[in-house]
Amino acid sequence: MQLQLTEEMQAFREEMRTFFTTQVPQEIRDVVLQGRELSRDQIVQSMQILNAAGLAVPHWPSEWGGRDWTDLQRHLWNEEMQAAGVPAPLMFNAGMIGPVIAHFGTPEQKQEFLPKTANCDIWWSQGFSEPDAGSDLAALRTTAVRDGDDWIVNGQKTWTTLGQYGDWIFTLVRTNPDVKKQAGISMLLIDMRTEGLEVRPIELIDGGHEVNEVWFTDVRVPGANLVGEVDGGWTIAKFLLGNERVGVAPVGATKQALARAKRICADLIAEDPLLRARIVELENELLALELTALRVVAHSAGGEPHPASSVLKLKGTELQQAVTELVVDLAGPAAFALGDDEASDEAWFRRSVPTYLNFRKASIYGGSNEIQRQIISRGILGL
Amino acid sequence: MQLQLTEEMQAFREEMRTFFTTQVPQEIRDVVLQGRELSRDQIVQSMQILNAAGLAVPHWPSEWGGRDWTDLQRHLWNEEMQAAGVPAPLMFNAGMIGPVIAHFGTPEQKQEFLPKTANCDIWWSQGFSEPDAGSDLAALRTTAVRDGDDWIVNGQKTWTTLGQYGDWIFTLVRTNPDVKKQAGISMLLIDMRTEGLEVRPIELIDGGHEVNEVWFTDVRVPGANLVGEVDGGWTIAKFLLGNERVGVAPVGATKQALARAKRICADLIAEDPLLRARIVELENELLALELTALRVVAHSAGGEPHPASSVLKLKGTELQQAVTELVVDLAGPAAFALGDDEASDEAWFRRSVPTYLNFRKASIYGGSNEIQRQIISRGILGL
Amino acid sequence: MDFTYDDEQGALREAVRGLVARTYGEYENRRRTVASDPGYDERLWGQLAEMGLLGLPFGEDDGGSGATWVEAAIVLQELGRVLAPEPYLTAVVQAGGLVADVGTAEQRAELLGGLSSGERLLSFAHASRRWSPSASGVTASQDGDTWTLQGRIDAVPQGANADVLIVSAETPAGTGLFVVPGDAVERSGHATYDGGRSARVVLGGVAATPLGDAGADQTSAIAAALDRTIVLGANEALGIIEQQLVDTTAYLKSRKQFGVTLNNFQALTFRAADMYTSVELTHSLVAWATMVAASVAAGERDSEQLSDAAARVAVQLGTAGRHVGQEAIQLHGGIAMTAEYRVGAGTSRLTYLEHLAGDRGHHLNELAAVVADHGALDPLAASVLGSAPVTAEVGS
Amino acid sequence: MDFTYDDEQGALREAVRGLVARTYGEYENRRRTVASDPGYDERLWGQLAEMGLLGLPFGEDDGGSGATWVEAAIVLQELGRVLAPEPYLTAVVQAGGLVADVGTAEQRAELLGGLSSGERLLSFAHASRRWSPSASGVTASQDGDTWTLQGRIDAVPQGANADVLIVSAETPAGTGLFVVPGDAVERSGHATYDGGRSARVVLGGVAATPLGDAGADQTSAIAAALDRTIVLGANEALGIIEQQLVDTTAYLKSRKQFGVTLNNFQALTFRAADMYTSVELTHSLVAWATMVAASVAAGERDSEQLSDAAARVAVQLGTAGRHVGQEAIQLHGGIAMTAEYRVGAGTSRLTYLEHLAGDRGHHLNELAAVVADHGALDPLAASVLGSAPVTAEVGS
Repeated sequence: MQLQLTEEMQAFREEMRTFFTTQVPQEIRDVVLQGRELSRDQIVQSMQILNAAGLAVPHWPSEWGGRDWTDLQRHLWNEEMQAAGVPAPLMFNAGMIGPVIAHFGTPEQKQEFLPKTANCDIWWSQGFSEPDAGSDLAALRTTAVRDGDDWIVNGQKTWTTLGQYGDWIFTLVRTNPDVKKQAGISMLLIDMRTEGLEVRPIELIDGGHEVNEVWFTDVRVPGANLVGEVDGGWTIAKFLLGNERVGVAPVGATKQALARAKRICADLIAEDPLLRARIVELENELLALELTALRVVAHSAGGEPHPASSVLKLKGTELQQAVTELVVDLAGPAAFALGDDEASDEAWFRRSVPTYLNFRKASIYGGSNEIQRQIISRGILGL
Repeated sequence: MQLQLTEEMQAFREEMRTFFTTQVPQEIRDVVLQGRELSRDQIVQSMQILNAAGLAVPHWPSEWGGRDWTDLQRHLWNEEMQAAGVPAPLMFNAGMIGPVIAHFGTPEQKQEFLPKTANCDIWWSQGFSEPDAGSDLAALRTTAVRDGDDWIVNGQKTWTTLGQYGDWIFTLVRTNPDVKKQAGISMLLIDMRTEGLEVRPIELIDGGHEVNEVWFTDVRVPGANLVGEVDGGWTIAKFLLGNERVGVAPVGATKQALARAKRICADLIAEDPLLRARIVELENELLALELTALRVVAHSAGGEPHPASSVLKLKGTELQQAVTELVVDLAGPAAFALGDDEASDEAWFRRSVPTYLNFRKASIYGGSNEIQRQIISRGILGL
Repeated sequence: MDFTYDDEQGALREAVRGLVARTYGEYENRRRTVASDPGYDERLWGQLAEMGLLGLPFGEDDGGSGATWVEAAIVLQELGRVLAPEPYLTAVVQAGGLVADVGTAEQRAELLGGLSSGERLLSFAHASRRWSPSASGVTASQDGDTWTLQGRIDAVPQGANADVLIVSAETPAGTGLFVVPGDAVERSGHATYDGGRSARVVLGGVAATPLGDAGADQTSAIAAALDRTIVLGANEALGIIEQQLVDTTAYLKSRKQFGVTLNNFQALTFRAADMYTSVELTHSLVAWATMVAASVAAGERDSEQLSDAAARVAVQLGTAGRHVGQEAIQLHGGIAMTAEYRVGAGTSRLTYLEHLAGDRGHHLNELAAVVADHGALDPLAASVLGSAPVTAEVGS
Repeated sequence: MDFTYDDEQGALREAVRGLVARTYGEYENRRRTVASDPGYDERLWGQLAEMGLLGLPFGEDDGGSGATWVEAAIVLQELGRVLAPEPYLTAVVQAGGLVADVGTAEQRAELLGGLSSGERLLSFAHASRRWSPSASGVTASQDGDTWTLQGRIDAVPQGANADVLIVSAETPAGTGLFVVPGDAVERSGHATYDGGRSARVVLGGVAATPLGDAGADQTSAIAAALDRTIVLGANEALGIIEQQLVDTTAYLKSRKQFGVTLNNFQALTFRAADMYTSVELTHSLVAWATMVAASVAAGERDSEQLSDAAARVAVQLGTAGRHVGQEAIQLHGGIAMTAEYRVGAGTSRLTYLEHLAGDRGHHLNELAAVVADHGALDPLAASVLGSAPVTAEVGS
């Protein structure tokens, strides 16, 4: 057991911190730290800065820009990025389709897509969920039917996050309706400018436009855009969703949000013992979560993920939500007012409730917390 | 809507309060208020005082000592009894077998048992649960087989509360193994001095002896001791358990325990804002619960029980447990010391943890809180 | 003690329920209504006036209907159930209640008459530190019989649309209340997160008429108005959480995942059962507090009892409103995140109601400060705090 | 940063696990052992001594094994897992730790040597107000080189059986520590609710030898001993909740109700998943705090960091220990209420451990008092409180 980081890892952490706080523009990081909405350009600009320094896709295979880091290094990179307010590399690119293409793609697909994906020259969207296939993803009904070498896609996807910015969409489609539902699914890469593809906004309860429906009407997709085997999409989906869940706790950003709340509302907190106790409890739980993440990354080198990694998403989102709820209470009636200057504390108060409402999604999307409990009770406890 | 009690009900409440606080000996009530253990004699003495005044079995049919009270009157009677620290009339007698015999018994059974039951001349025990039939009561395996006019009973009951004091036991037995499990059950009244019946103590985690196993080895029971129809026991069990669950929230006693804790630990509470807030929350929840009980009793006159009555047991036991937990924290390290004088605050501190441990049963026995949630979700919400 | 409605109250409930269902039974109509100014349906507001509902708690001499806060609570529950954005709580309960308590007979007749008939929308413009009843940020100056107001109020409910503002301001005596025509001030309106409307109001030396006694300290009247806003607002919240439970239950019965409807998953149905428990406990406490408010208004009980009841309701609502509002979203899953679906809007409105006139933490601290002053609470006594049973003092 | 045991630590764990399983693998043996005095198995205590485990955290010069608090923590986890009633925490960690910190070389050799060899049982006799490190209730008087003690201590762990008491007492300098032979005092032992033993000790002017510097104020040493007791006690608690989760899981898989095993009820399995979450988070925090304790003992970090870590562990354990301990009983149902079954005894012992050296509420108040003094916590920095990332200060 060792409490300290090794000197090497201390230096690595310092290097990350220095890069993130000096090389990514302050105005972009302020948007993140203040909980405002990033523009498409800001996300792309930030990712390209990271990519130029080899920091956008460190977990990819090294020939495509990966760094062969240990899990601890990846953890430090991620935490420092969050702490500095640097927008994470676009998840759909860096965390989802990139690793999939690198693992399952043809040499041509890799050559064509991976560099552009790492550099955000292509903005990828995710076409998985459907109105009747959410947690039960395998129930999806969007179809792809062979037409010569091409596929003709019909159906509807939903919850497509930032689909309004998308250039391409990776899509799970049903290619065989006659077999067990998991066995008849394939993955297609689809250019979102193709005729018959339409993106329709979904307004969320915070008033924002963050997710979309994507409709496919006789959308023609070249056969070369199939990833992996025909009817082999479920394997790819599991690979992708597995990547999504391992070791991802949004600790750094939540810590920042809490520290920020303490600073802005110092006077109020100084007067109120119950608020202080609530903050202590949150800090303590965040500490336990961060230590769990560190325990997991130190332990999972080159093998199965540590079983405790399942708690990271579950507890991480709960704490994320608890901090947004705290901020609502700190803001109190100030949330009803109009904060004109977006960077002001007043505007931060005003955004408190939309942020709180928006983050209710955290325990629903990306494998709901009910799914997480099922993974723990079945997969770990064997119940 | 009316905030005040009617004058009549105010007078009734006052009458109850006066009776309980003047006619039941202080030394018995102190045992209850201090959370000590009542002796058999104290329970019997108290019940006989109530019975002499017509206050032991007010909900029974009037010809057997009932009072034809409204639910509100019964509520006030119960709450004032708890507030005064008067031991409740023995539940097995007053709440369980008495109403069963009055409803299902033969004229001879009524004549023989009801007066003695109301006056605690017979101490009844309950023989329902078995090691493999707890929440799933109908799975019981104790058998009764005909032998001439008699029944021969073999098997084992468990969780028989205060069975060490019992004179008679009302018992669910399997009389027909060949039908659906609910359809083959009968109820027998069994003299606990019968040969072949053995009561074995179960030590609980608080060190106390409160429950027992009851073993039956070829116990001969006269046919006249069958209640209701052969194989009709499940109907009786449902009737009995239904009585048990309606409108019973231990609010009064919990309020007293909390008020007592506030008084004894006033200095500590004065220093600690978090303890104060915790007490406010408990008081508030108890108030909401008491008001719910009042809403239910005001509404259920002469009909189905109000649906909200299901929350009374669920929330009532949670709050009961929460108050015992608070007392553990108030006692702190004082719970490790030896309080010699049972009536002293020191002894109350010492008892705090055994009481806390003992009350974990409250959410398990008498229809576990999981069963209550099922009643609500299925029976009320239709899920 | 009786929690049931009499026939007239039952009829009132049915009438309101029927009326608002015609406008907002389809949730899409509510969504459309809040999307454009003034953020509510003026036709429905007129219908509420015609039915005498806007004047419910006010005396007939003042142009009101002479009912009680219990009847106003019935209206609010029904408004809550359909998330009606009409400013009943802020205009009738808060601003109207203040005028009724403080105004001269003439002011009451004019303002409450206009409010009740639907001709005048009132709003309470109160700048203060976190729900304090004392004004801060607006100052009143007197010159002879003329009062002028200077300062800024950041969030006046329906402030850009209100015909009359009841403005609180610092005076030499403490906090005074003043009547100011809405169009006499500089105001910039905006939508609040719950779909309501708020405005920043800037008072640049505007002339104002004292509400009631000129120069009196109205702090306690404001405190009472805030307390009533909590209690009556809790009735609106109760309507919301009752409906969220209904919606969630219906969804669990109809939505399929993994080949079966969601009510086959016990972990979900037990959580619905816990929502039910929260709703029922809240129902009881809110009904009780509403009766306390009516009883205080009728002069049968001390105003301290209103303050205590409001604090208790705020604590309960802060717990139960979040529990139900958050679980309703979680048990629905993604669909509840969308603006098309009403569950999320309910949670948004609950959040507003919790923070309008004093939140859980604020009142928990207040109650904690006096928790040692009483024994066991007794809702059947003349005061819930006042009569600890004698047995609380025996036995040690 | 590394949470894994090295080979030696792993071997230690296996050795202890094997040893205690031979005595307490059958829970009935534990039940029998606590039923009669001294409440633990003296043979096992001797075996622990033979293996060098009673001297683990003490220097070899003092008769110890020269290991660290991390190794002592491994022992305690294994003791917790089987609910071994041996007084390792109070004798070795608490009393022994004090002697190691404060005693003269001679005292250390004698007392820690005797403790390590199993010949002398030590106990810390500390009368104070609710976990204060300052003594109250016992007074030390000096007459030349002779000190005498007067007063009463209500609950001395294993006080009736201990060979040597380390007694805290009020002195002119503050709080002093004294060595008193166990048989020199009046003591009446009794069982505590967790199956342990405690004694009331009355000091009627007994002669006592100062531990370490005569006349020095030892308040901070006592505070450190209490903090270490929390951290190491949390390791015992961790062993308990890990085992409770194992037992609960096994029970859900084997117990049938309504014709199927309980793991068919999703509401129950999800609660088991929540228990797992509590256990894993507690594991991480306890392991970290143990490393902090070892680091402070090695002089690598300030003693304030021990105090902070202990407070954080107390807060976590107060939540997770109750969550797991209560749910373990509830998910078992009635069987867990019986003394025959170990789950309930685990919950009882958890309750003891929570309240031994400072509970959740106590430490929550302490942490709350200083919560504004730091930015975000950073467990990778030289102090968890010391280095808020620079970004905490930008961006507003």
